[in-house]
Amino acid sequence: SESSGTGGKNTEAADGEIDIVWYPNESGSDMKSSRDEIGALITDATGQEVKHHLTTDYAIAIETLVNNNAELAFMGAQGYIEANNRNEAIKPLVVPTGSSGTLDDAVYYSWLAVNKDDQEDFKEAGEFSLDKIAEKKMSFVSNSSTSGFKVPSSGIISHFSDENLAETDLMEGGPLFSQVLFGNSHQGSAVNLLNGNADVAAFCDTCVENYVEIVEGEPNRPGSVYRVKDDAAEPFNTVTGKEFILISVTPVLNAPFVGNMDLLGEEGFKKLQDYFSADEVANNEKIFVPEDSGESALFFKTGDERFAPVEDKWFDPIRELSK
Amino acid sequence: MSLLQVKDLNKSYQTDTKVLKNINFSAGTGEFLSVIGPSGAGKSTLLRCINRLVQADKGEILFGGQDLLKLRKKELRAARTNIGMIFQHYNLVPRLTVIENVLHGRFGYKSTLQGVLGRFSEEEKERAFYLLEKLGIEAHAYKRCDQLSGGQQQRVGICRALIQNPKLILCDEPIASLDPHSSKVIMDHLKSISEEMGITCIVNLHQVEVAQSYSDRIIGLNNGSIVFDGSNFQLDQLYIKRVYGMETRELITV
Amino acid sequence: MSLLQVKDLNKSYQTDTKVLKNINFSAGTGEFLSVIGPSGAGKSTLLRCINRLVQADKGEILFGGQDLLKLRKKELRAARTNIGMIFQHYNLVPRLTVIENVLHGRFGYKSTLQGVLGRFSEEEKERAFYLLEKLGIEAHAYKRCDQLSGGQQQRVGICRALIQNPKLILCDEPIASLDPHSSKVIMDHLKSISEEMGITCIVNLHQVEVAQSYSDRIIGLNNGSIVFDGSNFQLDQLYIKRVYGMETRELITV
Amino acid sequence: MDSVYLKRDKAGRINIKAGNRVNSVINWTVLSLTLLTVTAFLFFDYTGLEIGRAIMETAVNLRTMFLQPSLNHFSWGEALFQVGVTISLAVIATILGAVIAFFLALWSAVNLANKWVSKSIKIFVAFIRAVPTVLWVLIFAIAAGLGSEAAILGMLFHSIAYLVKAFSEAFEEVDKGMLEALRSTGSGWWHTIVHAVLPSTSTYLLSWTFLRFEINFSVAVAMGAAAGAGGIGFELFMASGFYFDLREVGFITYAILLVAIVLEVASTHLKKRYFSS
Amino acid sequence: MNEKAFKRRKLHSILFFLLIIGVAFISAYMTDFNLVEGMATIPTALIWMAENLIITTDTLAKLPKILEKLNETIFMSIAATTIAAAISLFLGIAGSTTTAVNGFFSTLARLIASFARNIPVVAWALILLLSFGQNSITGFLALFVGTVGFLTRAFIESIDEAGSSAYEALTATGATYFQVVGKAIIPQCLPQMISWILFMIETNIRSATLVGILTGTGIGYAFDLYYKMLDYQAVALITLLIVAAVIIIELASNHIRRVIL
Ligand SMILES: Nc1ncnc2c1ncn2[C@@H]1O[C@H](COP(=O)(O)OP(=O)(O)OP(=O)(O)O)[C@@H](O)[C@H]1O
Ligand SMILES: Nc1ncnc2c1ncn2[C@@H]1O[C@H](COP(=O)(O)OP(=O)(O)OP(=O)(O)O)[C@@H](O)[C@H]1O
Ligand SMILES: [Mg+2]
Ligand SMILES: [Mg+2]
Repeated sequence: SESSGTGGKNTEAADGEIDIVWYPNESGSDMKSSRDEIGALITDATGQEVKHHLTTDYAIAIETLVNNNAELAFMGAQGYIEANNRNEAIKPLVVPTGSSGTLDDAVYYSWLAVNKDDQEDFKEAGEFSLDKIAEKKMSFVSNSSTSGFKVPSSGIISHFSDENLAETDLMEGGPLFSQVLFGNSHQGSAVNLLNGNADVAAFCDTCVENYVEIVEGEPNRPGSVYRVKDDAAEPFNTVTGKEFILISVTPVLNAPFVGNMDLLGEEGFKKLQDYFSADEVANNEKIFVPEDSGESALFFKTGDERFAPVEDKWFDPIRELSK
Repeated sequence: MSLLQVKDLNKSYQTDTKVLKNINFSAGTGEFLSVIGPSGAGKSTLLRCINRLVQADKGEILFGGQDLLKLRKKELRAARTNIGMIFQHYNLVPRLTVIENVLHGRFGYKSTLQGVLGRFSEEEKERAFYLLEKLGIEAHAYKRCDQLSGGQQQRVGICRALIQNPKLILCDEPIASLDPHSSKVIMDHLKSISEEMGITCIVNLHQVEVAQSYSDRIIGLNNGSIVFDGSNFQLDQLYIKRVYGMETRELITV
Repeated sequence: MSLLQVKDLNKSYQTDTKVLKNINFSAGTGEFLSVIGPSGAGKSTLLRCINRLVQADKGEILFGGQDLLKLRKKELRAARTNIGMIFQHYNLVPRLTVIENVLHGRFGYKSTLQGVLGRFSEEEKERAFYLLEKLGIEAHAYKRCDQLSGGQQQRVGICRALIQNPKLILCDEPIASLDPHSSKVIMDHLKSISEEMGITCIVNLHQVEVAQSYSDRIIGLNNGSIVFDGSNFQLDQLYIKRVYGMETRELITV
Repeated sequence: MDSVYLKRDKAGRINIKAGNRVNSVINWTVLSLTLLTVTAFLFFDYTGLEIGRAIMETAVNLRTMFLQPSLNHFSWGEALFQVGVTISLAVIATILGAVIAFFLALWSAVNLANKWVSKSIKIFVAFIRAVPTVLWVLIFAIAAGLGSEAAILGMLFHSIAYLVKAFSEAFEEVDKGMLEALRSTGSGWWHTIVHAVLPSTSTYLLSWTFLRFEINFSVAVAMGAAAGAGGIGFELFMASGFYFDLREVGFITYAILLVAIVLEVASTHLKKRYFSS
Repeated sequence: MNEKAFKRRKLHSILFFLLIIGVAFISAYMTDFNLVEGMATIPTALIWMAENLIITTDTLAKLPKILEKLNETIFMSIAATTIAAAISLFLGIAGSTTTAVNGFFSTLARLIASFARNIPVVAWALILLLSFGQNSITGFLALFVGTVGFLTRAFIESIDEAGSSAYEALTATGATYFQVVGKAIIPQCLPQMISWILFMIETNIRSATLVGILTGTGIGYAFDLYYKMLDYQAVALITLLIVAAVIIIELASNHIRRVIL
């Protein structure tokens, strides 16, 4: 059964249901088939019904898991770390890999982009320099986003290390930027840039790939230029044909499925991990949807993508960012 | 010549029931005329037809030679300045001061702008005070109307009507909400207005005895028709029965 | 022996002004007693002190031997069942039916639960109908009270008081809001209640003439003190002046 | 000679205003609100605002939204179901709220209850009312887990606070004479409540409750959007915040508007029917 | 009404109650709501609040920034309410049955009010945010629309209530429409209207939280930021400040109301 936020009980493990929480990004109805397929997988593994909880809010998703109100969640790396900080029993289960089928390329990319026409403003001696983003209007995704805030902001903070900035300083105009906007989604952040509300924007590659095409350079390289497709859907419909250029690209660890050890138990956790990482799942076209199918889904198959078990340690690079 | 002449007046609110049926009467200058009748007889409707707060269906209302029913909007405004009205529930603006309420009676003489800005001449204000004094409430001139007793409020209502310099005053049960003493004060004032200023007064009343002791003439209405029209001493038990549909001993008169 | 005896009753709302000053009087069984006096004299306060809707400051109210002022909550409830009250504005629950309003008079005899559930015995209902019939409004038994005329509502009020089987009925200006005919009907009913049923009636009245024509005895209040206590024919112009502080010709009596 | 009561201003003209406290407070209030409004516009943060372009775009967006509504991410059936969920959230919060508020209001009406009990309830309720509903919902969502309970409890708190105020005011307006009349027959407290207070205020109570239901419906929409409480509000949030699909937003807005207007017409009708005495 | 109709009325009340209970059960089923479990979460929630919503001295360091946001919200609410009131005054006069010029304008005014009130604020926030960007004007406009809707309805009722009696009396003296409206209706209704305006300012500060979350302005924005960072101490501080602001304004407006009404 599916519920958009409603219907969750104070679930203890004993109620014979597995509750799984989805982040807002995965809560759209076009992701429903993916969610249902994963639900079926969990039912196979545990013999229990699965109840999906859709959210509009990161904090609620995290707290639901932390307060033992759900067994499983699919959340960003940053969210996992928060959850793990608040409750030791929250552990990573599996992570979708890159096309190599290993954890090595289980990453996506966080971009800092500027409008192509303004690129000279951000160059020093012909090279892009982060120094030039000071005093500009900045757009992030949301302060709970890994690739849309956490990663770029920590990059910026370490770049301006002399100025002794804190994360909260980047959330509003003043210390570094003249103004800070939040697009509330990666698309929104990109649009903030393209319609001129912001001079620099942070967003991730996969989140806008449906709307833009590369026109210069290689994917995910600073200096590459992307153009909004002429038939791009909202919210890009007012900025079609506009071009932006990447000034900084940072890889970000893929989002994990995480489980609550207290509710699942060692054994249940292990069993789920095995089920998820099985070859059948990797070959299930409803979970890893072929890229050319034109369907929307959570995970796509371009090479050997699969779910791989993962340890808490793997997320240390993200932890480092906050330090 | 009579100041007001009502000819063949007819009125119905719903199409089926007639509230006023062929009303004919006239009132001379300075006359004090009472209208009595049981509840629902059409007393209020009659008064309100005269100054066209209610639209009559048929008939003529000649006032100073003009047929009021034929007047256009602007002419009607002008005609209404000559007709004051006094209400059972006073109909003042409770939050405003006494003097403001009295001056409201002058709007008919002003352009919209003058009125909205509240420009009143010194003579008008003096006249307002003169009237308040005459009715014995000048002490309350700067009080809000909702702080006055019923009788005092009714006197403000009378002042508002008088400042219009009307030729005719219509009173719809002016003392029905008042205690005996205040009632007497109000009736005495109305009487002196008609006698001293020569203003015609038409007064709806519930109390037969009051009507008899104050009026020059009484009109008895029953079910929309005039069933009595004569001087007060002509109104005997028989006519009272005709007006009210029951014997006097079944009424606590006064 | 008198049913009610009021001794040295004193009452003030604010500490400084006394509304009732040393009131002494008594009323016998079946007596019809009117209280007259100008506005603010303390008529209403007097009645309300008797059944303790208002707390008196000092004095005794002996009712059937008990001092009402000394009763505790529960005893007071029991005592109140013996005292009916009739109000100027009827004080019915307008949205309920006539018969429901009448039956409200029986709550004093019921436990909380019985009363809340609205359980009434068949005898009680029959008695209610009997009373409605006696006052000529049984046809309206199932109408909502707000659909009745003032006079009819007051008769419902009387029924509500009578169904209590009271020994005493207090009436605070029962006819002040009524038209002449209804007033007469109500006063006639009250009179017959005291005569036929032997229930003592104390009636506050504004109209001297009404008081004179109905009462066995009249009490005149002025400014919190009794200034007249005697039979109706003893109340002459002089006393009226003393009660009202002005001449009769300054009043519209009745 | 002027009457002693006549007042003149400095220019010798006759005053007609009372110059009392009420008028000065009214004038003062209007003046300070005007000044504050002007100040507000001076202090506002206008970053990124291009008024001309913004208005043009708003017009375009409104046209897309209202003239080309369509459903792209879910079906009619689901839309209907989600509207049903939102209405249900509002129904439960309203019904529970009304029942609880009824009793609290009895004890907080000064003409029916003890002065101190009344004061305490009123202060407590004022505090709850001051906390925005969305905060209650978010707090419950975190503490009690995702689900209708959080949303409903959050809305319930506010509904109770609002209705206690409305109900107790209705009770306080009950004709004093009526209560006295019953008291003078020897009736007890509960008798008076059930047979006099309740019948004479029931239409007010109903109409306030209905009004709260209208409010709760729009709150339920907003909570679905802001706190993931589900229902059509959640779909609205996804359509606007994640898909930026104005056409779908338009469709959902029409659906909500339809329900809201039906509710409003129903409540006006109820009022007309029961209040025009 | 006869005895039968009387019995029928009783039956109707019982049916009405059964209907309500039925609707409640259907709704509970639709939303998967369990009253007992719901009530059981209240203590959990209270404990959670007691544990997490603590204001520490660390939090107080954020106070100046939060106060700045609160200030923006208060100004936003006042400006939105006052300007909405000016417009609602016209709509209210046009919409009230006492002062209506004609049926067309009356219906139009009511229709505008109804739309303004019922279009969900979420939708407005989106539209405005897309074109006006993330600044005070967006929040101001989002509050403004709903306020026009609400105040128009309230003003219509105030004017209707102020009654036709003075209107009638002034018409009878020969006064024009604008004289009557300007000199009788408005002075009479003004205190009532001011009371509504004050009420609306208070309400708007509360709804500014939601509007702020949706449009990224004012105190709601600050709330959202800290909430998403799971910084519940700051959330508690913000909540407390909102409560304080609302209560202060409520007290002030109660005071004004007591004097003018
Ligand atoms: N605005 C109205 N619309 C419809 N019917 C009306 C209206 N005003 C009065 N009536 C009806 O017209 C009839 C006469 O009413 P009117 O008010 O003129 O009587 P009245 O003699 O003044 O009675 P009362 O002594 O009670 O004031 C009544 O039957 C009344 O119901
Ligand atoms: N609840 C109250 N609180 C304070 N003062 C009161 C209260 N009730 C009455 N009074 C005052 O007590 C005095 C007597 O009032 P009461 O109502 O008993 O007079 P009354 O003779 O019944 O007058 P009326 O004929 O107007 O009904 C008046 O001065 C009145 O203002
Ligand atoms: Mg009349
Ligand atoms: Mg009295």
